[in-house]
Amino acid sequence: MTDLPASPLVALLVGVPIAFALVSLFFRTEGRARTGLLGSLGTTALAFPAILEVARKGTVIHLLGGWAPPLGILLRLDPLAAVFIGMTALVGGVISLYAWWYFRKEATAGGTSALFWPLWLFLWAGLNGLFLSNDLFNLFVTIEVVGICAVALAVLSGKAASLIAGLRYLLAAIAGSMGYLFGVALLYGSTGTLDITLLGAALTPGPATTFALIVMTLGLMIKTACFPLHFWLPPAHAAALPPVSALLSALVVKGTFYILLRLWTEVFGVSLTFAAGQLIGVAGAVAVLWGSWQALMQDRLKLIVAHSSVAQLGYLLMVFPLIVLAPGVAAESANWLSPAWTAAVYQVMAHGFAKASFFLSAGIIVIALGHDRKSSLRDLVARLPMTAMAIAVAGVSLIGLPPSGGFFAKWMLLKGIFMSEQWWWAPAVLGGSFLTAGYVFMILRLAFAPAEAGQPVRPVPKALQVCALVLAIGSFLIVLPADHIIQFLESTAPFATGVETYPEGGRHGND
Amino acid sequence: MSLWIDSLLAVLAVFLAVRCLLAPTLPQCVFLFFAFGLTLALAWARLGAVDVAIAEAAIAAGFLGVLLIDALRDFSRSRSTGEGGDRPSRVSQGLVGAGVLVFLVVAIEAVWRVPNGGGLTALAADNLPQSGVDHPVTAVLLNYRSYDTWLEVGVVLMALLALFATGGREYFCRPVVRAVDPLLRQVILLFTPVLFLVGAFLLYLGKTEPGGAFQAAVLWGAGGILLHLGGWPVFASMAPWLRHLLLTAGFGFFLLLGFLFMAGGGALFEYPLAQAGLLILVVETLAALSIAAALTAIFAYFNGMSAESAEPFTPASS
Amino acid sequence: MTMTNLFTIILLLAGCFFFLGGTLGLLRFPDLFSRLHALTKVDNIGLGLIAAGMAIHIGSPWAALKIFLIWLSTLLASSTACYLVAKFQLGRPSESPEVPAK
Amino acid sequence: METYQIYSLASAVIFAVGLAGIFTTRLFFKKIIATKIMGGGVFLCFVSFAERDALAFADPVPHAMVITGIVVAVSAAAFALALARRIQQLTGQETFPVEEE
Repeated sequence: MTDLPASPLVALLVGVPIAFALVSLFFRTEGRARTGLLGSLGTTALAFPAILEVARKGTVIHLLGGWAPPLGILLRLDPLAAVFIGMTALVGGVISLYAWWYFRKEATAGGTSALFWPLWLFLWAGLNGLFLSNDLFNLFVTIEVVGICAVALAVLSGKAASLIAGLRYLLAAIAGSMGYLFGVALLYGSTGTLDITLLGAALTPGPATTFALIVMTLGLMIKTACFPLHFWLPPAHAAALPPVSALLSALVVKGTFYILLRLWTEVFGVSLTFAAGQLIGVAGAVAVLWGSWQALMQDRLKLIVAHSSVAQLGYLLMVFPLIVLAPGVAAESANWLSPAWTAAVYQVMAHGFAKASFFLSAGIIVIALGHDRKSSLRDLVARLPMTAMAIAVAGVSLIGLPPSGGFFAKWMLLKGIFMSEQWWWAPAVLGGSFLTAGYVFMILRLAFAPAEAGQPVRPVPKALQVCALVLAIGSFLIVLPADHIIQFLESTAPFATGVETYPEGGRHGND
Repeated sequence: MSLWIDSLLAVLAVFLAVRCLLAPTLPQCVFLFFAFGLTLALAWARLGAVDVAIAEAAIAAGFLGVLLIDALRDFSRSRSTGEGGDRPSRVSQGLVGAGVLVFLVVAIEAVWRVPNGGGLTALAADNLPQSGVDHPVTAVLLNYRSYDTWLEVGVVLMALLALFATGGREYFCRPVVRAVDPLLRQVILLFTPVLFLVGAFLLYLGKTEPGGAFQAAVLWGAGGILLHLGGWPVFASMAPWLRHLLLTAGFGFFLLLGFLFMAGGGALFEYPLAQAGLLILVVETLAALSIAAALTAIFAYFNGMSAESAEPFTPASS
Repeated sequence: MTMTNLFTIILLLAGCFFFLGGTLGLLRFPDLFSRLHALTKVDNIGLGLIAAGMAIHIGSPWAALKIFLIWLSTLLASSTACYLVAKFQLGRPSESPEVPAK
Repeated sequence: METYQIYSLASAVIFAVGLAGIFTTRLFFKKIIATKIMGGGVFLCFVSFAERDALAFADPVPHAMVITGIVVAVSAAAFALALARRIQQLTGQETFPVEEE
């Protein structure tokens, strides 16, 4: 790992947003927003040379402090990390633009905007650091950075409901990271290293490894809001300010999912069993159905969208049973791995774009009508045509209708499911799509319905509507370079690799 | 004999943890938590982790303890945490109890049978001459794994911003200006320079012995907190640029230095060996200063949240 | 066993005895003021004796000076704290002395 | 039984106690303390392994990690406490509403 080409860009991805955040603190409200926006756009811009670097050289690394693992910390930018960083850059950049106009419009929240920008840049740096880190303890520090900043942003609206939801979120996050850290302690104790690559080679099966697998998986599942540990997500995401809801659901929960993916494929190979993968898959399938059903039952747009996040995250979990291979199946012969990984990556991207767009649209509706109850959606097509369009487009991607990114993700997931002959997951995928179609079409039906008389519509800046629409369209555009992205991802491990399990591994299994 | 002492300490820690969570009133809970923290500090001293013991006693038991006591002013109104709807139903308690019991059994088997990975002691010792310091823990914190330490200095600043977020705006609280006892003021005047001196001593000591930035930062922070309690507005009267400089100096300078050497062709946070000792001392000093400033500001905010504050702070919105 | 060792042991034991007494007082005394009395006076003597014992045990004058300073600052801190607690209690509007908890 | 094993066993128990504490109380204040107790267990686990791997000195890497961890955990706890206080001041609530649990 340490003989790979080094690149200073890797370190800049973390350093630059933090530098901007620190500089912004010296300004008052107006200057702070400017510096913050500048920092956001700078961070977005920085992602492109970084991705190009990976495209040219393959995986690049950065040895922090000049120390190689196991003593030092290694940052690794491989294609998978590059895709996550690129998604964060694009979605984050558009959300930043939206936030810029949002906070100018909502002038009452002057102090709020002054806190938004540094916290958002710190959060972004934490996310980039998380995607890059190859060190388990450093990952703990980055998830704490992300966790603290995310909750701080979530409570910015200052309403009692958001504070309560925020505290619930924070307590769940702290408990989750403590579970994760307990696993780190055991892994360090049993191998004397924290580096993901070295750990993967050194780990031996045993009760300590299995326990570490359980606590770390559970801890990260809490933080990713996986069913049945999703209780904190809907209230926290629904009660936050619109730009914050968007970045919480599009980006923050993906961070811990990414760690989970890395751990399962690169660290815990020795301890995993086929059944463990199936178990996670069941959690995912139930999340898809339960989350979508709950979304259908909600009365407020933001709650619908927040519950839909639980469901969409469920699809991500359904990748695990495909990646964790049955005993006797060699990774070389498992031709469904590529579709499965493609499904995971595309689901992350499609949900990132579509859900961010959805929350931004919800924010626009709240600005225009003062609330987000279902009735606010009436006659949306005439009142806010661009927002109605954004909701429709993003909704189509969430359902998974062609030719959206969501369709591509679900199609690949189904392909992987049938190729691996685990057909029992198919009903959940399809059922989830039908339920999603249910609430999206309900929203659209209302959008065309006539409005109740006497509801004044406050003007909404065009820029806000454009941001939401751009993200919605983005969830379609990501399909265009699909060939390139898949090729790019397949160029290095772990993409298209699976976790081989052995029958005797069952003795050490966790279930 | 020593095995007995260790067993006693371990049992005491578990006992205090249980009692703390079962305490009938919140003040009791806080004081048992103190005792738990100090027992842990003793355990760490027994395990040869003097740095950790100081950090635990100072930050986790000391600083957090102060915050907990301050928070009691809001929460102790409902004196009893007992029956009045606090506990979940008996059924769910039973389920939780069973679940935790299973968890406990698995956890004990795991830690009992953890293989011996050997740790990184030898590697850390071998590279000590290249680190610029002589104390291994300081070498890890400020050289081998300085990236973690850098982020951690940042986390304290983020926690302060997060605190501000709960009220919707940035706000450096003034002290509660009721008549401060003259004796208290005198004692604080006497203690503050001593604290700053001892902090500086610990910081300097960190190069060769247990001590260093975090321990120093807590002592300095304690100085700041005392001044605040004595009625001196440490932050509130400061020029905004100065307090932001104080708060960001550690995090920022750390990064600036990293960028500088990176521009020279090295990695982030890679120091040339000849200057490593000095650079580490400067970085540590600024980090300690910033952490101390953040701790003081966090305490001031907490203190100002209290309803009896002279200048009760009301959130911006809502 | 050398003479200094014996001294150390005697001083430490005496210190522990005073601490025990102070703690007993804290638990058994009926009201806040006498509890404070036990906590500050007796414990400070206990700490002083233990500090003296440790100073003799280490045997370096510098260490002894540091230990003495530690004791001194504890004395100052605890007497100030005691004074503040007592003053707060006196300043409380018309509350009869606390009834000892069972 | 080695010294470190006493403490690593205790660490597992303390972690479980903290975990149980989170579920058995509905008070914000106590839930926060329960997470701190969980953290104490985890840190004890790290430090016990450091003692096991001691040569001339104990393994400094876990020590450094625990110091970092303590500061991070205290920062998070301070934030949680501030949130809890603000909720108490705005609504008078000291526990999570029941129906949402």
